[in-house]
Amino acid sequence: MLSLTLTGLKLKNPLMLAAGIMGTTGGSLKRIADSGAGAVVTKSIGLEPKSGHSNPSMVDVDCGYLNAMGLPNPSYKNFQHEIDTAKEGGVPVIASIFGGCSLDFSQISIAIHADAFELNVSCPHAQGYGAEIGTDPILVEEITHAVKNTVDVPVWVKLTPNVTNIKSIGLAAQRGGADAVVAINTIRGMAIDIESGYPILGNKFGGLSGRAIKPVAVKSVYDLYEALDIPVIGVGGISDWKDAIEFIMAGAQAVEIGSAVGNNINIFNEISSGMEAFLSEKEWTLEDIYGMAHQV
Amino acid sequence: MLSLTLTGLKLKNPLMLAAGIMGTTGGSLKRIADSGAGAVVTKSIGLEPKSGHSNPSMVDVDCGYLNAMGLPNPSYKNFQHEIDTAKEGGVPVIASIFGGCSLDFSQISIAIHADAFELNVSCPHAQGYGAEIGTDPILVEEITHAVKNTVDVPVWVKLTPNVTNIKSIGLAAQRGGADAVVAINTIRGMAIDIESGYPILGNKFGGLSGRAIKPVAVKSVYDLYEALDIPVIGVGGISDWKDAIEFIMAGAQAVEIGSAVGNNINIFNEISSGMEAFLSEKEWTLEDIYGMAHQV
Amino acid sequence: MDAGRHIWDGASSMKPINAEIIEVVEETPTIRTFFFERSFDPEPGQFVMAWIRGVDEIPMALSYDNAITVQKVGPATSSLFELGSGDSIGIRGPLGKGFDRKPGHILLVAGGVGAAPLAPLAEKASSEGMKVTTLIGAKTKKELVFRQRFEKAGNVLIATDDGSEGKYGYVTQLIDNNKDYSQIYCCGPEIMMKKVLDKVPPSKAQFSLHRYIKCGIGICGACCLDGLRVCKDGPVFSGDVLKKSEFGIYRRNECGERVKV
Amino acid sequence: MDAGRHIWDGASSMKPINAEIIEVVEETPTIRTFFFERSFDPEPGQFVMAWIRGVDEIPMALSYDNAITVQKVGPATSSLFELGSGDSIGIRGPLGKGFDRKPGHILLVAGGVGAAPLAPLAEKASSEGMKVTTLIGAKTKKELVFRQRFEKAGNVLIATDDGSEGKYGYVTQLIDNNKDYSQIYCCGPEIMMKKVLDKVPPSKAQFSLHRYIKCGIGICGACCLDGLRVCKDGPVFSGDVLKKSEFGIYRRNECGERVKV
Ligand SMILES: Cc1cc2nc3c(=O)[nH]c(=O)nc-3n(C[C@H](O)[C@H](O)[C@H](O)COP(=O)(O)OP(=O)(O)OC[C@H]3O[C@@H](n4cnc5c(N)ncnc54)[C@H](O)[C@@H]3O)c2cc1C
Ligand SMILES: Cc1cc2nc3c(=O)[nH]c(=O)nc-3n(C[C@H](O)[C@H](O)[C@H](O)COP(=O)(O)OP(=O)(O)OC[C@H]3O[C@@H](n4cnc5c(N)ncnc54)[C@H](O)[C@@H]3O)c2cc1C
Ligand SMILES: Cc1cc2nc3c(=O)[nH]c(=O)nc-3n(C[C@H](O)[C@H](O)[C@H](O)COP(=O)(O)O)c2cc1C
Ligand SMILES: Cc1cc2nc3c(=O)[nH]c(=O)nc-3n(C[C@H](O)[C@H](O)[C@H](O)COP(=O)(O)O)c2cc1C
Ligand code: FES
Ligand code: FES
Repeated sequence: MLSLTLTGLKLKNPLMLAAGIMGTTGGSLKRIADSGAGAVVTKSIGLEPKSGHSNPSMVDVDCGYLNAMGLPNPSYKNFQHEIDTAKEGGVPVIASIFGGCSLDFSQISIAIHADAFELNVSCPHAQGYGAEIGTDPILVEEITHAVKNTVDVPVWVKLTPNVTNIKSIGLAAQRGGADAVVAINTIRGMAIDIESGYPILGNKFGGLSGRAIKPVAVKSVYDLYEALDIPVIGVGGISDWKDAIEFIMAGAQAVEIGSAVGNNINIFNEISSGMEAFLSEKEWTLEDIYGMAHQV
Repeated sequence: MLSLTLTGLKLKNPLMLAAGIMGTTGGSLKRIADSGAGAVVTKSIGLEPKSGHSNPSMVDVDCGYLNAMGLPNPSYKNFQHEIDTAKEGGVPVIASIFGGCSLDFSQISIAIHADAFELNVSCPHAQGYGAEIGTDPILVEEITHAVKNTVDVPVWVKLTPNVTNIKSIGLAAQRGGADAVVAINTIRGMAIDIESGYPILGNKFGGLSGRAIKPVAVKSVYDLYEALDIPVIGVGGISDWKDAIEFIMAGAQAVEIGSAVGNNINIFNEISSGMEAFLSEKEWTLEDIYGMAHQV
Repeated sequence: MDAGRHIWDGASSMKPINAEIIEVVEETPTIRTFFFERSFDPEPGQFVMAWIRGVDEIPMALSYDNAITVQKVGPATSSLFELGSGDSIGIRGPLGKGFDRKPGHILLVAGGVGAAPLAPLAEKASSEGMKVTTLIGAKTKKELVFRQRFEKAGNVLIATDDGSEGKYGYVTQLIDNNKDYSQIYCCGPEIMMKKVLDKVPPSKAQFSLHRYIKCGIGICGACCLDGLRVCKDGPVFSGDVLKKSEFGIYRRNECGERVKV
Repeated sequence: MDAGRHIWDGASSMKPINAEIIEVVEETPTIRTFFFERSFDPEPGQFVMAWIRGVDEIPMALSYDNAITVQKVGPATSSLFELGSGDSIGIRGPLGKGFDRKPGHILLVAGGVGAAPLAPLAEKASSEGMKVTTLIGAKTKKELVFRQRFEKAGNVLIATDDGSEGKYGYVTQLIDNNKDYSQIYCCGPEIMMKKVLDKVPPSKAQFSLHRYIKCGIGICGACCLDGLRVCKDGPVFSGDVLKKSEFGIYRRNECGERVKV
C-alpha cells in the first residue's frame, strides 16, 4: 500500500536513504536496501578522490548533529562497482554527484550508470562545491540542464535551505529540466568547546541535521510544493513514521532519511509498518495524504 | 565580574531578556529585571495596536518551539508607561520596534523613551514587516540610518538568519550607523498535525526558536564577529550557562535569552552564577573568552 | 509504532494531542460538556488549550479528568458546539497550576461556567474527607452548572440574578462572614471574583483567573497580570497576590492594551 | 550549575567531554598510556574518539577504565605524545560494541598495541573466574605491552619478531590447535588477525578491527567493511561474520578507495 512511482522509478515505499549516510560502499548501501528502504542514494561522488575535512568531522549536538565531512569520496572512477553491488539490494540506486561547474557534473554523470542522479548543489561546508553554487539560480539551472542533456535517467536536484528564498532555487532547477527537487540539505551551524574555545569541527563549522531541522525542512517542502510543478522529495530530521507522514502531508512525494539511521538501522522497516498501520486505521491512501496540508 | 559596557550601556551582566518574551507589560519586564537580567528588551512595538495571528500561535516541537504570534502589541502610543514601569527594575530597558518602512521606524522611535532601540527587521512571519524587509540590505541600511538620525541612544539591529548571507545584512546595518547587531531571530519553520493534515499554527508557518537553533545562531555570531566592527549580541537557543559561554566565545559581547525563560524564570540568576563559577575556576575574565573561538 | 523516537521525546514535546469526543452533555441552554476518549490527569484547576482546527485555539478548564465544559460565546465556542461524538479536536495540556488543596472546611464560590474547574475540586476534596460548602451563582435557574456534582460533595447554596432559584441576587451575597472556612476557592466573572476578594481574608482565598492566552506555556507574556503569567504561574492565584495587583481593575486585550474590567 | 537543561540533555548529546591527563606511563619506547581524571566505564573492547585540539580526532581503545594506550605513528599520536599531566584532550565515548565474554578457558592473541583492548578483557575475565591464556607478539622484547597485566590474569606466552623474548617469530605460531578454548579474542595488525582467523574455528573467535573512522557513531559509513560499521556494529566482530567479508583482503582509505591490506 506504500508503493509509488517517483519520477518514473518504481518504489515499494516512499522511504529512501539520504546521501552521505552509509553511502560510500556498495556493501553498506545493500545493507540498507535489505532493511526495507524503497531506494538508496549514494554518498556524493566527485571528480577526484577526496579525503574530506580533518576530524572531528561530526558532533552530536542537542537534538541533532553537526557534520563537516568535506565530501570524502573515492571519485566516480572508482565507484561504479559500488553501485553495482548496491543494485544487488533490488531497489533503485540513485547516484549523488557533485562538482564545481556544469562540466564536472556532465563528466561524472556520463560515466556513471545509476537509476537516477541527485545533484548535490547544497553541501554547506565544501569550498567551491555544494551550497556555494546552490545559492545561485543561474548556476543551478545550468548544471541541471547540463546533466539532463547527458543522461536519460531521472535527475533530482538537492537544495540548500541556506538561502533567502528556496523557491527561486527550486524554480531554477525546474527550468533546467529537473525531474524532482530534494529538500533539504543541512543548515549551516557551529559548536564551540567551552573548555578550550576551539570550534569542535575540524572545519570549524558544518551542517546541522537531525530532529532539530525538521520544522525547517517541512516548511521548505511546503513552499516548494506550492511553487513547483515537479515532485518534491523531503529530507531533514525524519526519525519516525509520524515525521514521514508530516512530510508527505506538507507535499513530499517521498522522503529520505539520514541521521536517524545511525541509531536505528532498521528504521526503514519500522517506518513503513508504522505508516501502513496509520493509513489503514485512518482508511487513507498515500495519495490521500500527499499535500494534504495544502487542502485543509 | 560579569559587568560590561555594551554600546555605552552599563550592564551588571551580559544576559538580557530577548524581544517578545514576557515583554508586553511593564510588570513582566520588571519581574525579569528583578530576577537577575542585565537588561530587558520589550516586545516589538509598532504603529498601531495589533492583535496578532489567530491561535494556535505557539507549539512545542522537538527541541524547540514554533511561534507565529504575529507581532501583537498595543502600539507605541500605549507603551511608554510600560517602559517606565519596567525601568523600576533598575536595569536598562531596550525598546524593540518594528514598522513597514523607515518612516514608521522614525515615528515610533521619536516618540518613545528607552535606553536603546532594537530594530526588528527579522520576524519571519509578519507580512510586510520583519524579515520581509530584513533580507534587503538597502532597506536595512536606510531604516537604521533613519532611526540613528532620530534618537540619541544606542541603536541595535536584529537580524534574520533566513538569508543567504547574514554578513551582508550585518554590514548594511553597520553602514546605516548601527551600534550593534543582534543575531538571530527565529528560523522559518512549520509543523503539521498528522491527525488532520492541518498546519498547526494559525498562521500555518512560524519561527523556530529554542535549543534546536543554537548551532545556527552560534555560526551567525561567529561570522558577524569576523565581518563587522560593531558588537554582536547573540541570541538563539541559550538555556544554560554553557550556552552563554559558547556564544561569547563565538564573538558575542552579550546574549539574549528567549524561549528558555518559559520553564525557568530564574534563568538569569542561574546562568550568571554558573558563568561566574566557570570563569573563576578557569581563572578567565569575560574579556578573555570574548571571541576566543577566533583566536585558537 | 514509536520506534526511532529519541529519549527527549514525550515529556518535553507538547504538540496538540488528538482528542476524540465520545459524548456531549447539555448542561444548560448555553453550556455543554465535551467528554474525550482520553483522560488528561489534571489537578483540579488546570486547563488545556483546545484547538478547533481551522478556527482557533482557546483555553478551557478541565471539568472532569477527560472533559471540558464550554459556554457558547463567540466563534470558537460556537464551532465547538457544532462538534459531536466521533469528532475530534487538538488538546495541549494540562497546563498551569491548579488549586492548592488545604484541609478543613472549604468554601467554593462558582459564578456561571466558573463552576467548571470547581466541580472536580469539590469532588476531590470531599473524597479526601474535607467538608465542602458551595455557593453557585447564575443568571437564572436553567443556567446553574454542576449543581448535582456540588450537592454530592457537600452543602450547596444558590443565588440567581432573576430569583428563579435560591437567593435573588448575586452569589457574593451568600458569603457568610461568620463562618470560619479554612480556604475559599472562587471562579467566575472577574467582577464577581473581585467582590469576593473584597469580602474574604485574601490569604485564605484562591481565584482561578481568565486572561487572554496565546502561547499557554509561559513564554509570550500575553496573559500577564502585572508580572504574573496566568497560563503558567496561574490560572489559580492566592488572594494575597491579587490584592496588590491590577486584578479587578483592568485586563489586557489581544493587543496588550489595558482594558477596564 | 546545570539548571535550565531540558530532559533530553545528557544521554543523547555527546559532544567531546574534557578529559584531563593525570599521568602518562611509558609502556615501550613507542607506546604510552595516558590516564585521565575520569573513568569512562567501558566494556572491554570499546573505544573513544580522542580529540587533540587543533590537530585531529582519532579512535583509541580504552586500555583501562580511564586510560588509552597509544602508539606514536603519525601527526595526531605525535601531538598526543607532547601532552603530559595537567593537559587535557576531548573525549567522545565509550563507543561501539566491546567483546562478548563467554565463560570457560579463553585465549587472547595480542599483536603490538593490539594489547590495549585485550588487557582490560583479561582482567575482567579473570576476576569473573575465567581461565585466561594470552599470547603476546611484538617486534622486540622492549615493545611488549601489558605483559604484567596479562600475567596477573593468567598464563602468558610470548613471541618476538627478533627472538629477543619468547618464541622467535610470529605470535600466530603460538596458537595451540589442540587446546579447546571456549573463545578466542584477538587484536593486532589486520594481516596477523587474518592469520589467526584462518587458524581457529571462526565461530569461536572475536576480532577487534581497525578501520578509518570519521563520525564514530554509525552514520557516515566511512568505516564500513562490506555493510558492517566498525565504529557502531564493531569494532569487535565474530570470526563467522568476517570470514565471508573483505576482512584481510582490502580496507578503505580516507577517500573510501579500496586499498589492499
Ligand atoms: C484559564 C482559562 C480557563 C477557561 N475555562 C473556561 C471554561 O472552562 N469554560 C468556558 O466556557 N470558558 C472558559 N474560558 C474562557 C474561554 O477561553 C473563552 O470563552 C473562549 O476563548 C471564547 O472564544 P470564542 O472564539 O468563542 O469567543 P470570542 O468572541 O473570540 O471571545 C469571547 C471572550 O473570550 C475571550 N477569549 C477569546 N480567545 C481567548 C483566548 N485565547 N484566551 C482567553 N480568552 C479568550 C475574549 O477575550 C472575549 O472576552 C477560560 C479562559 C481561561 C483563560
Ligand atoms: C577502533 C580503533 C581502535 C584503536 N585503538 C588504538 C589503540 O588503542 N592504540 C593505538 O595506538 N592505536 C589505536 N588505533 C589506531 C589509531 O587510531 C591510529 O594509529 C591513529 O589514528 C593514527 O593517527 P596519526 O595522525 O598519528 O597517524 P596518521 O599518519 O594520520 O595515520 C597512521 C595510520 O593510522 C590511521 N588513521 C589515521 N586517522 C585515523 C582515523 N580517524 N581512524 C582510524 N585510523 C586512522 C591511518 O589510516 C594510518 O593507517 C585504533 C584504531 C581504531 C579504528
Ligand atoms: C554525515 C553526513 C554526511 C552527509 N553527506 C551528504 C552528501 O555527501 N551529499 C548530500 O547531498 N547530502 C549529504 N548529507 C545531508 C543529508 O543527505 C541530509 O540532507 C541531511 O542530513 C538532513 O537529513 P537528516 O536530518 O535525516 O540527516 C550528509 C549528512 C550527514 C549527517
Ligand atoms: C513567543 C516569541 C515571540 C517573539 N517575539 C519577538 C518580537 O516581538 N520581536 C523580535 O525581535 N523577536 C521576537 N522573538 C524572537 C526572540 O527574541 C529570539 O530572537 C528567538 O526566539 C531566538 O531566541 P531563543 O531561542 O532564546 O528563544 C520571539 C520569539 C518567541 C519565541
Ligand atoms: S499566554 Fe503566553 S505567557 Fe501566558
Ligand atoms: S565512522 Fe562513520 S559510520 Fe563509522
